[in-house]
Amino acid sequence: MDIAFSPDELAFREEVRAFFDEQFDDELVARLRSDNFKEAICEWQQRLHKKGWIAANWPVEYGGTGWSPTQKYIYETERSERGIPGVIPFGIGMVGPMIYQFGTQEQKDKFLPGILESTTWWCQGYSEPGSGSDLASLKTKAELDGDHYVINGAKIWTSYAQYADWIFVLVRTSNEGKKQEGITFILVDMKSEGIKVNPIISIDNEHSLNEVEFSDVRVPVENVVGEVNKGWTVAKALLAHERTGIADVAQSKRNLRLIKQAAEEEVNGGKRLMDDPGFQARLADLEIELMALEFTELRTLAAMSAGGFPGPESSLLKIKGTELQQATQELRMETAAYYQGVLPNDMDPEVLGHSWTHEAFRNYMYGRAATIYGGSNEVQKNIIAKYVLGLE
Amino acid sequence: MDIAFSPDELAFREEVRAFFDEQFDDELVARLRSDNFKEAICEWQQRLHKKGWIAANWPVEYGGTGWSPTQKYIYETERSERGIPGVIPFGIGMVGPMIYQFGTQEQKDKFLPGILESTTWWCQGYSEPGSGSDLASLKTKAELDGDHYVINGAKIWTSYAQYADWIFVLVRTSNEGKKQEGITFILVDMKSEGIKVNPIISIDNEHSLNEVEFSDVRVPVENVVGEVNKGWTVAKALLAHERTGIADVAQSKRNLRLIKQAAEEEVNGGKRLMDDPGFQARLADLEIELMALEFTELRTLAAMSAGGFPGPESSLLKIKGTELQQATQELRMETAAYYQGVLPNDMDPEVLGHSWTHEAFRNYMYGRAATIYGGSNEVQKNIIAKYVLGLE
Amino acid sequence: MNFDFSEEQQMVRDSIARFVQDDYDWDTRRAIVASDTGISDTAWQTFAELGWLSIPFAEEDGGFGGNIVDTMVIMEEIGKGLIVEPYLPSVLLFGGLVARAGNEGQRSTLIPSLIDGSTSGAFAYLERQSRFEMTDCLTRAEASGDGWVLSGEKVVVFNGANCNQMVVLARTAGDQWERDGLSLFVVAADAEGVNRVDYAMMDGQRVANITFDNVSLGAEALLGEAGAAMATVDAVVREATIALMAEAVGCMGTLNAKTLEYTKTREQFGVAIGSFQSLQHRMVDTMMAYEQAKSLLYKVVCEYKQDPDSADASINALKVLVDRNAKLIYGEATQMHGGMGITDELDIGHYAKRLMMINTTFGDARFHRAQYMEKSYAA
Amino acid sequence: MNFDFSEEQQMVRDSIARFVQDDYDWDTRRAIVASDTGISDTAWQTFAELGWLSIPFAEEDGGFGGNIVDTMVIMEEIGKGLIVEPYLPSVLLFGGLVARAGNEGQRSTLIPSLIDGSTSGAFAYLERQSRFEMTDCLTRAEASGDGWVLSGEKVVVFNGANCNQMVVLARTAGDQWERDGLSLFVVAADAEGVNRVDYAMMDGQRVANITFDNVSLGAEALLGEAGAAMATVDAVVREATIALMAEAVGCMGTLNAKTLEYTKTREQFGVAIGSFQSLQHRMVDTMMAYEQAKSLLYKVVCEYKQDPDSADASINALKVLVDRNAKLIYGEATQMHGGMGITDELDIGHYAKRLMMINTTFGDARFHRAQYMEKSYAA
Repeated sequence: MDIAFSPDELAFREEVRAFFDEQFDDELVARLRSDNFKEAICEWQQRLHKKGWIAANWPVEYGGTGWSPTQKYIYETERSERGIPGVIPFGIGMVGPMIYQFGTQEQKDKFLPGILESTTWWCQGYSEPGSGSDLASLKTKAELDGDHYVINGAKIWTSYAQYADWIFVLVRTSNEGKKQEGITFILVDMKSEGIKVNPIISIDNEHSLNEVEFSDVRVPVENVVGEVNKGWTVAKALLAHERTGIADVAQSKRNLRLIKQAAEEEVNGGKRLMDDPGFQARLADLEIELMALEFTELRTLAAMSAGGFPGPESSLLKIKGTELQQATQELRMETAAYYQGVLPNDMDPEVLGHSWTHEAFRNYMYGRAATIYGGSNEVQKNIIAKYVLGLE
Repeated sequence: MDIAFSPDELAFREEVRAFFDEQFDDELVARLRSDNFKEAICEWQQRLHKKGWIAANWPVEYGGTGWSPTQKYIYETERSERGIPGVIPFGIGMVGPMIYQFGTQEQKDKFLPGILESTTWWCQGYSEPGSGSDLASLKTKAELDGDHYVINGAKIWTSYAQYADWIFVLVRTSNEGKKQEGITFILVDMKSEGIKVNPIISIDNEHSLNEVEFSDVRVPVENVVGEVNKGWTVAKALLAHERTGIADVAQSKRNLRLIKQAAEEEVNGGKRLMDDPGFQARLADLEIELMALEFTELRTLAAMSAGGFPGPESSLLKIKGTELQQATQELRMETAAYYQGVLPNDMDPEVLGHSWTHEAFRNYMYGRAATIYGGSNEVQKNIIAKYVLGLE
Repeated sequence: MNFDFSEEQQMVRDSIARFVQDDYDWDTRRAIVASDTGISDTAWQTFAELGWLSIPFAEEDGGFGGNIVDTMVIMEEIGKGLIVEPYLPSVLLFGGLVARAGNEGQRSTLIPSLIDGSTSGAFAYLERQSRFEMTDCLTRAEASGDGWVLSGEKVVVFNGANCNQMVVLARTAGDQWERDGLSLFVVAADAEGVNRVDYAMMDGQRVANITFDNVSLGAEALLGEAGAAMATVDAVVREATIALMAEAVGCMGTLNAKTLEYTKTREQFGVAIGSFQSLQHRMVDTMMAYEQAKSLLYKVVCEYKQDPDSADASINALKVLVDRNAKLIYGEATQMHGGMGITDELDIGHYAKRLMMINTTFGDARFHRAQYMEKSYAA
Repeated sequence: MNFDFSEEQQMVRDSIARFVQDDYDWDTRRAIVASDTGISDTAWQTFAELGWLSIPFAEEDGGFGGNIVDTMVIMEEIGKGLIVEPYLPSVLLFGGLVARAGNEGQRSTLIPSLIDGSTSGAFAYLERQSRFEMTDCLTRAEASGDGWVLSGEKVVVFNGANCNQMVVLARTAGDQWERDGLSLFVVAADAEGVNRVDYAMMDGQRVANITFDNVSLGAEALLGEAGAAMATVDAVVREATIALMAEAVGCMGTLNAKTLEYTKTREQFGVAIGSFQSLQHRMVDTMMAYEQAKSLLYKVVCEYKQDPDSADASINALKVLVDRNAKLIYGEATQMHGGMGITDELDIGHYAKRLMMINTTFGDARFHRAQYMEKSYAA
């Protein structure tokens, strides 16, 4: 039982720090906040790729980093501490692993390079207007017509569909058997005729979500990943991948640090907020839960490195991690007092109040989705109850 | 919208205070704490009966007080504030109302006087070792043999069975139809042959609970209350009665007052516990919930006086009331620090630490049952979900 | 003891409810918030015509002479309908200050025009640094001839973007945080030296940061006694806080009702999600949270009615309880609506945002808990 | 980074688990607690024979030379088995004080007899008024000739009823609450002037209030330097607190396992109660609470192993988290067991009572949260 970093691991940490200090420069930060978000984030990912650090979870043979759990932990800690965005998940985190796990050699050759090089932007077609937690009830239909599938239906909550070159979609190819049977995982070019992207404005007044409509969209049969009608296997594997890292302890730690910084400046009746015992108590309770969660994550990482794979236990990280993210975001909002309510607009936030309150607002609002997506926390509890506790 | 007491109500409050001051004397208090609890509590109830105040919830025609909701509220507040025990519920609160609601004239004549005069001690035979929240699954069997029923089975969690002269029992008289059908409500003399009382020691190291075994116990058919096989109607009516008053806001208020008193004396490192902001915050949160619950209770009382009867809404009082009771008892235990753990014994508690810690211990331990009995809080939530929210 | 409403109160309640149903549906409200001013003059005129703007004012000022119960009834309905028009800042804050502290001339000039809707008022009390401490005031008014010269900045002024009159809290003596030496001034929004930066809050309110650059005020601008504003401010904010809590209770009740309805109709796994026991138990928790908040509101209103000065600790308590229970209720409402709960299109998220703003207005839960503790436990 | 146990640690763990299974079942434990002394000499002798009493002591003192991880392993198993014998007060507190502060003579006299089980030790530090403040000490030792005269009262001394030796914290200089001026003395339980009032705690422990009436002590009774006890006490209590938290984690894990098992077998409404979704979700919450407590324990142990002085804030944090999560776990265990959970016969309530005692030992959650806040946020 030991958590001391080895000399090699300490050296790795130095390398990560140096890389971030040099490559995540002010100019890039400014561009990430501008309208050119897509271009800027892709450029950042290309810098990571050049360094060989784009695919922490991939096997080395496909271009992964080959990092140990400790290295992943070090990398993520340093990244989040600096507020550096994570890799956009849809390519590297989601469809990539499905392609190298379930895809044909042709699919690997065709799609993996664009994912690694961040030249192809992917999005996810899972949920439907009628199917939320009950994913398997999906109705988007793909009918065989010669060597093409013809897709009709609609997907919803598709992040960044407006940027996407490709979408991976769960479609119904058969109505026979249980609802989980007859589902197929297929890759669709967003430029195909019949695709329409309808923006959804979320409660943060931003446009990142979309509905994607399919009207007689023709897709070649060779775009099916895995077996036809066996897409549920792929879907489940992807969800388990999605859950790892979702706890995002490092991000919550950063938020707590920023809260403390703000609370040292914020004053009420001449007294610093930071000196208010009620404020301190709430901060302490969050820090304490987070200290524990960090080690829960480390224990999971250690277990995985001992030959495991993200199992139902990752559901625990998802539930607790998102709960703490939201609690932290909430405290940050309250630290802003009245200014929490200022809607981000074109004016300099400093003119209106504080410089950091817009970030607090956006994080809080965007964070509301964290307990819903990737399998809602209720579904995660069902998974733990069934597969870990053995309750039926 | 007004809560001011009328002059009549203020006069009633004075009368209550004067009565308690005079009649709940020190000698009685000492006897209630002694081994002669049964005799002492019966004498107290007889004093109440003499005053005409024994049956606050009964109709006047059967000997009830005829009090308005406000009067009941005043009486209960004054009673609990002084730590005066409530009337033992099994006779006045439970079986009495069932007898005047569902019983024959002969049953009323035979049983009601002994209940009002506290000369008959009743106990309750509802739960069984195999049936907890699922009361209707009860198995204790009563078979007709001439003009007697012959009862076999066992009841559990029977409070004060060791004192009881009579027990009211739910028995199965038929196995046909739904499990709620075929249940009968019957009165049994505890002196009957074939009854055996097995003590259950609870976690407060006290003996108030029992298991009551029935082996070929013969009971005359005229002891059935209501219709044979229709006992479930009686059982449900009794449970609704049991829930009213169960919030016991006044008792929790008294506990908070005692906590504050103790916290003014308790010192840590030279600082009064009462001045600790963390302690104050917890106290404040409890007081605030309790302030609200008091008005929830008043709103319910007011609605009842406008012609209503305790409905599913009383489940809310039960849930929230018992939650707050337990939270208050817990805080009182923690106020006692190490002394919370001292097991009551024959020694003067003052010799061991504080005088009040034994009461804190007993209240806390006994209070664990409050969320379980009278229909567990889970069952209450099911009731509200179904009958108030309309969720099936 | 009774918790009944008078016939008049029931009529007012029903008439606002009918207005919301007929003339203020969700699409209408969305369009209003998206409009240039963010409020509807037509709606406001209706409020005036139906007499709602007159209710809190004394009969001698041309009002209806309503009491705190009337205000509660109105604000609860405003909460249910998520009405964005400035009843609180204009009628209760601006109007309340004028009614309490104004001399006959000020009252007779301003109150009738508030009641007929032609004056829209605001109360400028917050400053950049002040957080929840009203006495933390750096804006100053210096005596000058018969009148005053006002300088400083106020922020997040509710209805600041749309008001034509405002009451400004300014220091005429004393140092920052001092309770004595604060005064109230009536200032026209278009007075020379008044500059506004308008912006929107997450709940749809249009507010403003307002700078006063040597604004010349006549002697008649002073509202009440110089240096003694805080007694008036406390009294008005106390009543406005109760009103705000009534609005919160209205929001919470509607959120619960909408969520309950949704769980009965939304199907997952082939059944309504309201049939899942774990969700049922959580719906019971949100129902209890609402009932508890409503009960404590009733307690506060009854206490205030008997003696306004006696209700302060209970008001602190109510702010604490509403904060906690509102969070539970809007949290569960959002979660149970799934993705829909986080769209701008659906009303759920907007009720949540209004409740968040309410929770921070006039002091958040931590501020009020500390006040409660000070009042209840100080040695 | 690894969270693995050494082979020896696994062997110790397995051997205690086997002991509990074979020789310390629930009925045996009940009989022990109900016996005159409330502990089993036979069991204690087994602990000695199997070497468990020697593990924390240094090899030069005749011990096994174990570290904090070994102690954690032992205490977690003690928690699982609800073992009532005085490992914490005798081995870790009394033994820890002697091992840290004792000179060679004291160590060589006392430690071997602790290891072979013939000495049963206690640490008398609490006083009637002291609550959680160890320095709040009125018991005094006055220098007298070569030795000392000890007077005062200690309360709730763990293992006080059964110990034959104790270390007493007493003031040789300074005023109440002063950190300097406190000293440690080894006192035989049967020394003249030592009077004990024995009683039982709710978790089965036999404790004592002990008065010292001009007890004459030789010079050799002084443990460590006069007036400088607190550094030793802090170090020993720090390690004992981690040990206690390991015991708590053991209790919590077993409570969860027993409750889970019960929900799978107990039938209501024709099905196992574990099939109700609302209970399932609560079981997930208790599982998470256990895993979180275990994780934080691991963090503390790892930090302590690297540098004992660096772990204090994390230990405070662990006390806070264990308090909260233990309450959730024993609360749910009691509730889900229904009536059975509140009987003396079943083990569930006894795990709960042990956890309650653990939560109040060495300071409760409020005390430790305040310490954490002081360390982390003081300006």
